[in-house]
Amino acid sequence: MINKVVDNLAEAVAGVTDGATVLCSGFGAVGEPVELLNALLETGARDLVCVSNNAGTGDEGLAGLIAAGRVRKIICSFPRTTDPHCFEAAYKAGKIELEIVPQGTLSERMRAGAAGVGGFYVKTAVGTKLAHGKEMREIDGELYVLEKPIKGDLALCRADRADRWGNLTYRKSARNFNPVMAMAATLTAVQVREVVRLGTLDPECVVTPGIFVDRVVVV
Amino acid sequence: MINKVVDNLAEAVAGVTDGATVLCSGFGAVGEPVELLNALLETGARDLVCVSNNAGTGDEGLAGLIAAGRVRKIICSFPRTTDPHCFEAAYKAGKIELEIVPQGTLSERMRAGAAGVGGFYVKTAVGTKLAHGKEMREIDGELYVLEKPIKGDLALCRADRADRWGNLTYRKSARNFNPVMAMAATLTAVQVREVVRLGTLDPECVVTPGIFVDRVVVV
Amino acid sequence: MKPLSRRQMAWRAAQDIAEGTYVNLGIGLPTMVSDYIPSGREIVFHSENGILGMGPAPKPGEEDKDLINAGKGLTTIVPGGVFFHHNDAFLMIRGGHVDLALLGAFEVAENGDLANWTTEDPDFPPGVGGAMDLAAGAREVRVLVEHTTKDGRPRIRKRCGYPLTAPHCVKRVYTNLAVLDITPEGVVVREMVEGLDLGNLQERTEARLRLANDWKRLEAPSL
Amino acid sequence: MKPLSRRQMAWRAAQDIAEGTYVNLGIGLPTMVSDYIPSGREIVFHSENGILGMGPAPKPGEEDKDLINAGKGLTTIVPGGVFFHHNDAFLMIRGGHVDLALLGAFEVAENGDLANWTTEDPDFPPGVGGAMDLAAGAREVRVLVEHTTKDGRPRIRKRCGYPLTAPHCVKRVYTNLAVLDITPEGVVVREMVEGLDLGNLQERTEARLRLANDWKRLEAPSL
Repeated sequence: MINKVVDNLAEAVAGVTDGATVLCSGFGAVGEPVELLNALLETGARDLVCVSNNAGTGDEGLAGLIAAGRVRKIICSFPRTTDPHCFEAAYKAGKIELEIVPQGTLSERMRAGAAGVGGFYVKTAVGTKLAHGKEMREIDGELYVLEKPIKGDLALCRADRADRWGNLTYRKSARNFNPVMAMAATLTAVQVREVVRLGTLDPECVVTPGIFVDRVVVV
Repeated sequence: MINKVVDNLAEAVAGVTDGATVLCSGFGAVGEPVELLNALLETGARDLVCVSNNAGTGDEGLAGLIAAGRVRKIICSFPRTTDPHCFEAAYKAGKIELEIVPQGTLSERMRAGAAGVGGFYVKTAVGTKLAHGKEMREIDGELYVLEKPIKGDLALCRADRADRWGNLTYRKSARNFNPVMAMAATLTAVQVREVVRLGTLDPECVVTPGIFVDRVVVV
Repeated sequence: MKPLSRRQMAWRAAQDIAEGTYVNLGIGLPTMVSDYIPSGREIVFHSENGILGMGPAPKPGEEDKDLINAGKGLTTIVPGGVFFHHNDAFLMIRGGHVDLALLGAFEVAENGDLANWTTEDPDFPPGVGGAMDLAAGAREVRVLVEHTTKDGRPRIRKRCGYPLTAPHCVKRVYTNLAVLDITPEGVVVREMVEGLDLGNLQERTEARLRLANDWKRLEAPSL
Repeated sequence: MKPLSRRQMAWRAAQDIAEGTYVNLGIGLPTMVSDYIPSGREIVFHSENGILGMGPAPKPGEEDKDLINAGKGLTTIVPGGVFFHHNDAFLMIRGGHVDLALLGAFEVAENGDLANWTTEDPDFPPGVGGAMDLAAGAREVRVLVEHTTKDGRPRIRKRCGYPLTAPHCVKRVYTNLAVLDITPEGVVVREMVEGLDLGNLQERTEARLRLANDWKRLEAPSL
């Protein structure tokens, strides 16, 4: 019997290694898998590259990992969101590397990683310093910049409901980066509010099919 | 008041011009907007480039357009599906140009057209005759082929339910190419089984948001 | 001279949005635009975090912490509103499906260049969010901005001094003094507040201005 | 010699599919594999037209014309099955999320090259469908094919004569005579039907064969 539901948070993040690239979902604190990120802190993993829209809110979750010095580099679109003091302290102390990526390009790079796309051309950032050093190409008279895929070793996501096959639904704007990050990592762990019996979720309304999900934990 | 619901099929396809690129949804006959395609035939538009997974089933819909000599070229993955006699006759008579594209690449090229992606690299078709003449690139030690976006002047789609804003839901495997084609055209017309009051469709379960849809007609 | 208040600037920008437009409002001043859409006019507001049909801020007691806007403030959806994921939200932006982005700015140049993401202040880490995606992708970009900085330096310039968000993207600028169109022939004044003439306005503007033949007084109700 | 029937070939391929595998079955013979999954073993079947958790053909009276498989035959879904659109279906294939594709073939070469989409018959327009996406994208590709053509020409060749679907993609081949692994050291015989030795099998095979030390008899129940 396929059963992706694990007993606790420690099991959900087991096996992550130092230096891993971790896709950390959420838009600010909404949709952020805070408890999974806290569990990742407890594993002791370090030298992490975290990919996230922001760089942590308050003291828990991604912020806690940064405060503990576990994050070598963060790839994000907007580090300063509500209460970013952990990131700001690390940044000012020169203890964290920052790569700024336009938000849609960040999402699309992860989708490319998920979709077997080796690179793609967009107009976003053309003519700006965020395109410096990137390859440009003229297509039908317009300039595009070449962007490369991002793949995670681990994705940490948060959903509303799941079944034992890992099918997921979300709640309102807490969906945000969760579906694209769930697709884009070798190992995807998801914290959910509730696990329901297989066959309960409407097959027309599942947002993330279980094929993308490896571990589910109820929080 | 926004109201994308039109009174009849003729209104739904009004304005299409000779030489237009038309995205014709469906996988075989399932999800095929047969009545919209019949209405397109009645407009008299000719010299069309049709993009579709197959090349028409039976005598109606896309098959009818081909039989009437309205389709200059078809871009598809698999022309011969259930009862393809209209296409086969046109093909043997040398009256239709055929471009074969792998099914996933066909879908992804339309998504690129919808997403402002100017081109993308995939491994599909590398080392085969379908990559002949296409630009190749080595990325991280593997060969990829450059694929270009497809944009339609018109997309003809079929959905289950809609509201007056053009939000759409589908039914089972009749979803297939409809969501990606609805996104990828300048003008998108959709035939639906039922129009419901705004606010009736579950905002978590709408598959195609109305932003992609221009005209809705009940069939 | 009667400069518009920030609320009046938002009101003025709102009047130009036609029914049925899909609009993304930037963080800050542009967010206020939704308060001033003429009643009965249906506009669909898009939020980069996966919402179409965003409504007003929730009433007390109706807040939902899972329903926020791009500025991370609590929001609502209207009937017909839908949720989707970030990748679809930006497909809508990058692919030109969002008809109009109304954005804030540090500077706008006479060629339409926009600078609104960083002042390169060494004390703050930079952040771009969705600014470049919107500036490069939305079908039309309009800007709401005070005509000058607090210390009187012009924000409508010959060339932007701050790093660009996107080149050649801005079509119209709403300031507290004027409504300006960025055209191939330069910056055209469509409206000016009472008490200003072209000379006065030019003194507050680095870009070269031309007065439209059919220019009007820029007026707004008390708000 | 006791060659396997087509049903027995499907049965043999089914035995190797581990619980929890996400599998795409090609049109024709591979589709029959789903009938022979050992009972109690949960396998998730993927269909290119937007289904995960595809079930058996519908019982009479339960047919739904909107629910078809890649071969356009009527099908069903099992509890846990879900629907999605074509683009996500092929993201799953191209991105390596589908663990296993079991495909038919015209020819397989000793280097793993696969030819299964066109014989270049001038009487028929070509069609590729999802064959190239699956061959290039699935995490593992296995082939089910008769060992030779009806007139006795080998299908396991040194190089494919027909146009390739993808190079270097096939890992295992199930024929009516043998189970073969494509390895960096060449084609290794894992199983052969009773009455064959390596010499007999080599006569029916263009590719150079090596016999695995632990090779076994290829056996299947009567079906």
